[in-house]
Amino acid sequence: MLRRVPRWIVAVLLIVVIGGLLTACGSAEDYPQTTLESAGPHNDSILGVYSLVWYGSIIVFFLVEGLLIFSVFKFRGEPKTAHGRPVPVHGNNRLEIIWTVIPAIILAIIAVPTLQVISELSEAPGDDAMVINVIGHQFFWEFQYPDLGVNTTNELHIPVGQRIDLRLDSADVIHSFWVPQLAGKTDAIPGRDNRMWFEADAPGTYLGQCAEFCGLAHYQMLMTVVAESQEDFDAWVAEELAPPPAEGDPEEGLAIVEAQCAACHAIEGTSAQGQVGPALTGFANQELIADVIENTPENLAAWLDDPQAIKPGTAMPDLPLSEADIINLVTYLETLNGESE
Amino acid sequence: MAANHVIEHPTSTGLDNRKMAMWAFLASDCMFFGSLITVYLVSHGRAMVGPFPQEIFDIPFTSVSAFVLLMSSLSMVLALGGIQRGNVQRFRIWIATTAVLGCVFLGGQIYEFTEFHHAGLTLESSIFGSAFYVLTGFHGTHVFIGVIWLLSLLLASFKPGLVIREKSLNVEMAGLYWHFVDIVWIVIFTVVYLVEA
Amino acid sequence: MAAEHHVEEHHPGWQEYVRIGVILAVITAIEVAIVYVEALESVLLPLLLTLSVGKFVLVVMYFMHLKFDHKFFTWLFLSGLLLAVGVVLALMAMFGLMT
Amino acid sequence: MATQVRYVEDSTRIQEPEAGPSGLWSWLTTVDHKRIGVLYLVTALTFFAIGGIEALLLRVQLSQPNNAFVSAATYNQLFTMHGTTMIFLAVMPLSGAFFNLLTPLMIGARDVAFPRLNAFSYWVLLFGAILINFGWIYGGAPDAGWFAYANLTSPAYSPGMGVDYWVLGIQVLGISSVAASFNFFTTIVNMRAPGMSMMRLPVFIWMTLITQILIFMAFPALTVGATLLMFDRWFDTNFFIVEAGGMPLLWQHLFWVFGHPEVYILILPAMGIVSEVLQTFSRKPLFGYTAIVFAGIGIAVLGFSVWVHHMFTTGLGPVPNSIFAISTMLIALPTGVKIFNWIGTMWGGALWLSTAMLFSIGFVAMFIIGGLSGVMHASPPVDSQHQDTYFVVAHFHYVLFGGSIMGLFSGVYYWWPKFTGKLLHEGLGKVHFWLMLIGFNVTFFPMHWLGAIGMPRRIYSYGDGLNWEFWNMVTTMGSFIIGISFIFFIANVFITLVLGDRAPDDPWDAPTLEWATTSPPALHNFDTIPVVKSRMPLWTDKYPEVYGHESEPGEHGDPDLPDIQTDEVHDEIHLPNPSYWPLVLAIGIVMLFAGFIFTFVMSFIGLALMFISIWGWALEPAFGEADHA
Repeated sequence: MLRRVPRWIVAVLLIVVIGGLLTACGSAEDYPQTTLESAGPHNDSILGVYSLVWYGSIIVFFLVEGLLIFSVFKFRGEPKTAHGRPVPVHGNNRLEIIWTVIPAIILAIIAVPTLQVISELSEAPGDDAMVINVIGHQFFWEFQYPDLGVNTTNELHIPVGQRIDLRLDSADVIHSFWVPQLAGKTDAIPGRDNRMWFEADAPGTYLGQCAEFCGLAHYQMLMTVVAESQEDFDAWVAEELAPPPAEGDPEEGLAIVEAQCAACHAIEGTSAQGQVGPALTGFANQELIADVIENTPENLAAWLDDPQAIKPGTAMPDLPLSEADIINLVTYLETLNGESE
Repeated sequence: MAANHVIEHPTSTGLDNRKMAMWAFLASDCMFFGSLITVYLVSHGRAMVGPFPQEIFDIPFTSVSAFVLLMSSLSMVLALGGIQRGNVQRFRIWIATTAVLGCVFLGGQIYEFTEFHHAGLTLESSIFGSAFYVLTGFHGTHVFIGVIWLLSLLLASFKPGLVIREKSLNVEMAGLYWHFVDIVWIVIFTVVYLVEA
Repeated sequence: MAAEHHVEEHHPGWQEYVRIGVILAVITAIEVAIVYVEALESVLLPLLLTLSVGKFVLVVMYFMHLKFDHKFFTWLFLSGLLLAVGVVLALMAMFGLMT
Repeated sequence: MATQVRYVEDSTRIQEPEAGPSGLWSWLTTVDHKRIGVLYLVTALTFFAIGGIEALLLRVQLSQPNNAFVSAATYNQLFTMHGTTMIFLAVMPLSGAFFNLLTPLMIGARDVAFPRLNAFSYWVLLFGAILINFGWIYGGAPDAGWFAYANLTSPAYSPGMGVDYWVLGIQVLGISSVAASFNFFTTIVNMRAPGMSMMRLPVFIWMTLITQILIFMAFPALTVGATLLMFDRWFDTNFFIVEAGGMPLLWQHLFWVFGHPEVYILILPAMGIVSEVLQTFSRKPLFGYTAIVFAGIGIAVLGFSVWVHHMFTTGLGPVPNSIFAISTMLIALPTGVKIFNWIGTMWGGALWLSTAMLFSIGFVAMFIIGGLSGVMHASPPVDSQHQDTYFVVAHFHYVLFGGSIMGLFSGVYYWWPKFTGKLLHEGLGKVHFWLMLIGFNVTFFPMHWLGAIGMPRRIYSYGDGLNWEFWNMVTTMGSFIIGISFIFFIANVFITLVLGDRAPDDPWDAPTLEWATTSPPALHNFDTIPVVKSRMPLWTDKYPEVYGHESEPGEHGDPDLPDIQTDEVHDEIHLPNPSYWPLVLAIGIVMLFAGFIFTFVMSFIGLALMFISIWGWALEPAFGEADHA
């Protein structure tokens, strides 16, 4: 008897148990993009409902699947009645009512906190929140700090404990802004002003990425949120606002390439492996930039500053690069003679 | 579907199969035009360049068009009444009238489109233009198909045995379609033209 | 098939059709007229909608014979119609046109 | 024991089927619902295999981080076409195969209401399927996702031809579905055998009826959306062009007004199949027939009021999100009612665990999981984390694969003997079932977890610092187990067609009308149109001592429809004539659409063909002269 039981219970149970165990140990250290660990009040609210439905589902799952499997095993085989057919039962109104009402009660239990959290999360973040404009581009994120005059790409710095008021927009197609540990996602839709807020409880680096399919290099539209103490944040702002250095730093340039150009370009020996634009491995040996102008440092700087002005219609986006960024980039790109380091 | 047979398969409900399918089609077409009207309503106000609706709609002219289409519905029931009483002559007169009124409506629409085009409203000029032409254009296409249907019936009535009293359902089907196209225009005339003016 | 052709072939005569036609024409005339009456501007929208619903119902009931036909057709058509109206209203609300 | 088929007394009669006309021409001009059903079945299974291969390629690409098994561009085409193929070319036509094969037989009719329209629907489907796949050969396959969100699909962001194929193909497929839906709707309402009142209809027929209504109510929204997109792409209109005031969100609304009912279009037929199979193999009438029927109606009605739950993250605001969250949760109630009634059907029964029954039980088991995860993201805050992640991918595969596909395979095993006259091998069938069930869970259960740890869908590749690689590898292996299970099915089909046992008329001791005729059924389905006196006509006949009281006239009947005596039924058999006009009309329509891509001359030829074939269609006699002489 027992030998016949397990086959498909085992299959289902094993998977459920393994899945359940893993759920229990899904720490943010192991899984930097996890939704199950919260780093701020926005995701705290979500996790309140999330854990309710999660555990509720697991309980209902075991009850209903258990009932199903039990009835399969109990009633399999030949009929045991005298007339050779199981007793025909057409239904039972009381049972029908019970199994409609009980789920209705369960749903009501889920609905109440759901509605609370919806209204909680839709409240405006208040006047003392820091406004940041988030602009989705194919295929990078632009962050503007209008009060500070700072623009960054793919890397968002925020002070810990400060509520951030995000204004989402898109320069081209629909993107979705998502940093799981901090908040659920909100779409960045062209021509539509969406807002959301979040706040980080503790310093740290939180990963996120575009969640709405936006084209060829959608998968590389990654971002990092760096939450830091107010002092560190102020220091970072000061650095961003500092005048451009006279001489570029190739290390800085490489960092910019890996953060901002990697979605589209590939350079051997670096993490940049994009396939959308031309590979830049031997860029310094190239005669022309974008097949139109001579490859000189001045031209390269002008190209990076405003590609459309040099080659209208080019797929190369106008990245929000500071002057310092451009100098660093030029310095780095001029070192690319085709030999990987 | 006009065929040489007069077999009426008995049905479970006693209702004719084709009529059943026709009403299902009309219910479905409600969703089609409902969606198109929605698109117009939510889009047209977002036009960034003119001409804007108030500037170019010519209410008296369109009212005449609407009136013509309305009257074609009347002539359509009269045509149906004719064939149901076995009066092919009367059927021919009224079905031809209906087709002519339909053509007048289409002519009006072509004139209106031309005028608007001269005023600078095109499919690509603004979202109002896109939504307006697509909505009224699809309605016009429905009218056009209807006119061809009516003319086909008229033509078929000269061949013996095709359009006869026993097969008045063939005419009734065309009628249901035609009236539906008319009521769609009743809605469009109000929510697109009159409300804007 | 037992109930075959129990649905009466009740069709209004041509006088009735013409009468409906005249009513439809009159309503259209009223619609166009009130657009130009400035005093009615505040109630124009509901007024126009009511009048066109009236026209709509007349055509469907009489010219399309729903009044005399099997109720099944009425329900079938009404389900499509109400669904369409529901979608129109819901989308207008969500695109902020109802405020 | 496992492979033994029980033959029931009285039903071992094996008749040689009368040979119908054969040859290619007879298939091209056929209007017989059974042959058209076979065409649907073969087409659907072929595209199921193609969609499956696409899925396997996707899984190989994702099996390890930073992989480059296919290019990003190919990957995007593959996932777009995997979704489109599975939904429009595999699951819907597979359901369509059952609508065709079964509807007339189960309601006791000789054919559908409009046999030529039926042939037309099939040819349009086939040509639409070819059109939408044509990009693989010429110009690039669609690559903007199966829901083709504007404005990524605008000419500026999708300049290639892929989206053109998609937008035209989808409209052509819509024509096919909607034409078929009018047909089956009319057939079920109007063509029932005497005594077959609405509340005596088999549940599969009820679900078919509801599905048809959903199809013809929901598809127009998609048609309008696709038309706007088409105009944007060819005639420079501004519907989704943001710079001119266009609204990408409008596309999402139109798409999901269609798209959510579409989910029920995909699942309700499978639910109907499962209801039939559970009843037959529990050897016990369906528990709560009325509740199951009304739950189906409830699902259909509510299905139109939940579309915004696909758009919870688009920032519509708290009010729409709250309203649509509640309506979405409400759908769980009728769905739950169905699940409990299925369990109630098995309770106290005598379960015969045939392959078909196993697939149906598998359906219920897997659908419970899909339903529960569905309730989870009915809550917008939870959805804001789940949306566009692998959690959602897991969810809808539990509904559409663990649900629809399992249910449809259950139907294949159940009705196969009826239509081929051959029994599928039970042993191979059970291997198919267990491999598929295990492979399915190994593939899709881990996806819940992958979504929870932040893996978005539709990504070509991922880095290695995220710890996604292990479960992706497991998932990929699972997908190959599913692939292998399908090979067992194909082998089963070919082996049994050649070597298999002849099927008796009623191998499963089933209660519904289709088992009252021969296997395969004669061209005219029934020698005498049956008179139906209960919901389980074969059982009440065979086991009067158990079900005798069921056939009391009027007990479950529609008061309008008293039982009719057999002698009133005249069996003058009118069979529809074969016709080539459906095929020509279908060619015309597809040329009209394809002309947008290739050359407008093609469109004009298509229009001309359409015009001619509609005339030819209208003037040709639908029924043979000899028949009503």
